[in-house]
Amino acid sequence: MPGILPIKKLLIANRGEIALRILRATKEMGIRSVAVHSTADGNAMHVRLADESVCIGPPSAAESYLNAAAILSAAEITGAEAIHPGYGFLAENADFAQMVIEHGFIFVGPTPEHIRMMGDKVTAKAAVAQAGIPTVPGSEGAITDDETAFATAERIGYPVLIKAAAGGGGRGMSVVHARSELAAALRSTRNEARAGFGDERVYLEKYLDHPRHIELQVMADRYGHVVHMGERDCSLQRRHQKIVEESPSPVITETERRAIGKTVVQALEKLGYLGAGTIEFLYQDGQFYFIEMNTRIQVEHPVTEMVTGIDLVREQISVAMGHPLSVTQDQIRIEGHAIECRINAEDPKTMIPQPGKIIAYHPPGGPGVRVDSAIYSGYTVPPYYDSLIAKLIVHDKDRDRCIARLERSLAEFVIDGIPSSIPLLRAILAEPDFRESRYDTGWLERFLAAPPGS
Amino acid sequence: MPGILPIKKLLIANRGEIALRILRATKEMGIRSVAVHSTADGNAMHVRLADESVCIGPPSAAESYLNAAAILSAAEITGAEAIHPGYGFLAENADFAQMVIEHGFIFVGPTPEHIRMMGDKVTAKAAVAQAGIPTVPGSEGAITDDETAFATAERIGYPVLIKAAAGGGGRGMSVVHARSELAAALRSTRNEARAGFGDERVYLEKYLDHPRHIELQVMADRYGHVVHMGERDCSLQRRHQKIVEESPSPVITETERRAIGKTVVQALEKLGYLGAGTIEFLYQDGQFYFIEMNTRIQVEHPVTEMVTGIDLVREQISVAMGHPLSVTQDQIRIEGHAIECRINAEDPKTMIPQPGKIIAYHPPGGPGVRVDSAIYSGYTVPPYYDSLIAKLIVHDKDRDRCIARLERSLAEFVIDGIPSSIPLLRAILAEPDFRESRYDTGWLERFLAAPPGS
Amino acid sequence: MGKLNIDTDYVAQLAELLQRTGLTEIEISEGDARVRVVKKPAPVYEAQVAARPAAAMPHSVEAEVATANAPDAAHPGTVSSPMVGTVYLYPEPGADPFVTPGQTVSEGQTLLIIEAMKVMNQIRAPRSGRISRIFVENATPVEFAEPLLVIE
Amino acid sequence: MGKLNIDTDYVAQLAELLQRTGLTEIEISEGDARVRVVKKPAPVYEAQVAARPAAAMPHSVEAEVATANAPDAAHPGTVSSPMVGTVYLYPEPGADPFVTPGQTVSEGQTLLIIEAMKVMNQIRAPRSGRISRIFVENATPVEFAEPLLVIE
Repeated sequence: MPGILPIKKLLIANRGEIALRILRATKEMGIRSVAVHSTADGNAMHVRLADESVCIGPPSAAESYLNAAAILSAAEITGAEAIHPGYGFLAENADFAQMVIEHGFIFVGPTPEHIRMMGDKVTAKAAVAQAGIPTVPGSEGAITDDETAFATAERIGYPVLIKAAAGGGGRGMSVVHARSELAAALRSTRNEARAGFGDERVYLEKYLDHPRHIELQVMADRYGHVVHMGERDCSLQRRHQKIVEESPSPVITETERRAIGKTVVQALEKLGYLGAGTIEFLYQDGQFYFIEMNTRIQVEHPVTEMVTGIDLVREQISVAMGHPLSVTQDQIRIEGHAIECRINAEDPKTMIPQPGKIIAYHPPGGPGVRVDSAIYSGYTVPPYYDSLIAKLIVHDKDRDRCIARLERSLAEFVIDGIPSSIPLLRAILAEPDFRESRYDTGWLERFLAAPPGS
Repeated sequence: MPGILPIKKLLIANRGEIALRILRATKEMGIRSVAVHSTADGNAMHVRLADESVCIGPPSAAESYLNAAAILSAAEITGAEAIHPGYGFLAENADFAQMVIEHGFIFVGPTPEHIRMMGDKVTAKAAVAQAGIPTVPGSEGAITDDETAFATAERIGYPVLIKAAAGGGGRGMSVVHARSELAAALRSTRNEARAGFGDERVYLEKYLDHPRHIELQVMADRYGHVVHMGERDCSLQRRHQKIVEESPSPVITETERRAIGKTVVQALEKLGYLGAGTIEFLYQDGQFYFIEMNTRIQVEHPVTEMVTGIDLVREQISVAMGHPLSVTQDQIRIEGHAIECRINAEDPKTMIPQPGKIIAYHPPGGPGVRVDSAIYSGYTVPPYYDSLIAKLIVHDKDRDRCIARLERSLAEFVIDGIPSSIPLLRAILAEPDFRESRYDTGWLERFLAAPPGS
Repeated sequence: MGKLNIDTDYVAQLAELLQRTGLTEIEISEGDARVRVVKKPAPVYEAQVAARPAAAMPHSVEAEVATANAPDAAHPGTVSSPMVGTVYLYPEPGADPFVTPGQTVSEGQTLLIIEAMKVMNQIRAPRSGRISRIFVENATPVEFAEPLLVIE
Repeated sequence: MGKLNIDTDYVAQLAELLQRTGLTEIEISEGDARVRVVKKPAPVYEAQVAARPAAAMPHSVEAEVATANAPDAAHPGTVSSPMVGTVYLYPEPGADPFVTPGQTVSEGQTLLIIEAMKVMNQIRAPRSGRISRIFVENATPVEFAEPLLVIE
């Protein structure tokens, strides 16, 4: 095929379960693998299973997994043709992607330009809005007079959020539920903003009080083809960390899926996107509002793999080589239901990371159960990195059966020696709110703040 | 629903991986489980995970897993409503099924009459032949004159097999490839038979010199509905023990699948069959020849589950309760390719069972990988029972990818402390004959007798 | 000081014996001569795995029974159930029990009845002695090999 | 007080016996003489897991390097690579090497060059001393923390 850049050897610039996930894809594709690792990860599963491995630095991520020069040197000395960044670390670092390309390697991901565009919230929002993706509506700029405020609020609909331009982290914001409250709220927020930040400019934005986090998985090739693979509902979050993800979302209709899917695909075709990506939305009352786009494979990609039967990492590597997408939009079907639970090495109550040695590890098996994990009996979870130690992904015909399967799998799962989030996950699954899909992005924090037993 | 006999508690009359498989189905269905076990299996995984367990006898299978009285007593004292026999042990014992029913329990399986019918090779062949299933053609009875022999051979086609009525185990048989050899072969086989068994009667049968073992999975409910779920190719056998099974068969066309499927479904509708069953065929040169019918779930059922997405054990229990089948024939689709490898606790060269203690166990994970196993690190494989310790089942888009995934999974699989058949499986997978689907039921024994390296 | 002689055959023989018997240590002394061979048992690990999943999993009837009776089950005078069934301590409702703790029984005497498959099986004393403990209650299920009572 | 004699042949014989028989300990005493040899049992579980998958899997560059250098890497005078790259022992092709085994070097003296990202990095002696060993070959890749040479 013309334009194909074959990859015979691929360097995996990551660690943990995603490094193993990429390694598995290379093995199945007949590609030789190079693992890179810090001195703390010499015994890591992906290092042991890789065809070659290179130690790139001390435990500190800044000097190892974020050390672009060491990673590129490792690619050079091993003769790898391509680098897969995984997620986190350098995955969304446009400069790194640029360096990879300039050194003559294939970067398994989008162009540096797209990474840069989506890495900045302002340019990202502007770019996708122009390409037709719905964003959170609000005032064009700072609001100085009440008339504009009334008109804007009327246009976007109540409740609205008044945000101080200089505010942040929840400060300098107030929610207005009706026109009668607007003028007073504007005055007090301006006063507060002037006193707090020395800047009285405020903006108006639509306020979402019970949004769900819904994201669309997309994949694009070099020939302008873009497909979406349905959505993932990742509303169960704590401090913006996703805990449980599912596909399809229990609140999205087939009509909504098709509509937002079409919008997103057309927008990415306009932008000329390449590779795997995720468009994240807040979803409330039947409307989607763009939050951000992730220009990489996501932690929760397996739920999409389970319902579509598509190997996303393989597809990523394949389009990076210049192959066209292996599927067209009309060949993609969402079948059954999949849920992923993230298992972290942490105290299930305080959620404080607890690295240490795993004395016994026994993952669940049987039908519809997938475990993505790089740990094993006798492995020591190092204290330097993320606390994610395993992902349990379960697939079944429908959501109820999927939850039942998840419960029996979590009950079978043995991780001993360090605490894990398994008890928390079992508690969440037992909640009627979860079983009946009544949750939004704030649910988990409310649940953790006041569990039913308290 | 009228006629539904709800099962709230089910007794699993088996051990090992199939007991765990059934247990997982009960958990997911919200049914309480009763494990029964011998004194050698007190630490077995299914015993630990069951809601209740009952020790039914000493290690000897005859006094425990084959001890119908003890199993029924266990069902009585625990208040179970149903008994699932698994495979092996009492699964195809019509008297046991009868006893189960007479004691007021639900037997998860077909009627005792069907078990009895299919348990006898002669009545089974007659029954299915009458119901329209193709059998191995041959003479109606003993052949006494050459004229009948010639006519029969002409009718069924050369090569033909002359079998002494009193022979067996490969003795008293000769293959005739052409008409010119028939008379002489008849004479010598008769003489041999008279000398060897004191009975000179011989039969004529079609000789299959390179058959594949192809079996059809069927499921039937109480309302006369029967569906088939495609075939499994289990041609890789040693001493009639299946080692590797796959679905779909690489040699069956969609047209053949539909035709034999229709034949089988119609036959079982005629017979009024209930529950899960497997019709085993020899297949050669585009023709199917009935061997036997297994009136139970099979070891290799997961490959069918992987390509159809149907949970066969759940379906078995569901139809036993009186529910109609959850799918109709036109809803069943064969998607992608699945292969199962049986991992035995045995010397990979001599294939002699090697029970003992498992020091380390780490199953493979990632996309498309399923492991059905009841072993764990620290578990001791007892010497009293079957040597099957794990089934690795892999699913992917097509056969080539499925093999690649299987290879990487087998390379990840760690079972330490006792030898296993993993090295043998890896050697089989590496063979061009396997990769190109060039194998029949004799291939594995030829391969084992003279491996390429020898 | 006398020279020490190693009888390698002797030690090898002991090693072989150790291997065959599954022992972990053999020590033989004769007069002031002493030979001791040791083979360290395999780890450690299994105990933890074995223990933990069970703890993490729902309790089984068997586990509870085992816990309750384990210390006594080891008693050499324990009479265990030869079958699965329902135990009866009385010949019929309202009657006196077959045996009571403290009672002396003679070999062959009926200790209790186990009903299995609608058949009443009389369980007889395997030896004479004094009933020191009865583990089972009337009309409750028993497993195979479950301790029934102790004859001392 | 008598002088203690060590009969090394004797101990070696016992060690060999231990090895051959798979024992972990042998103790022999005769009169007031006593000899006891012990061989610690094979590592506990994690070590086995650690060892087996690696053995079953394709060798990695790292594993091979580690095996070759492991004993010397522990030497306190070992100079390890501060980066990933390609090592050069000569300032230019055809020139004499920067250092050779047996040579005495002074602190700050260039030992070798590591090329990383097209940049030539001079690796200097952290202390004065004698080069006792060079582990790396010219124009070959090195990992982070890989032992380069030893200054004694």
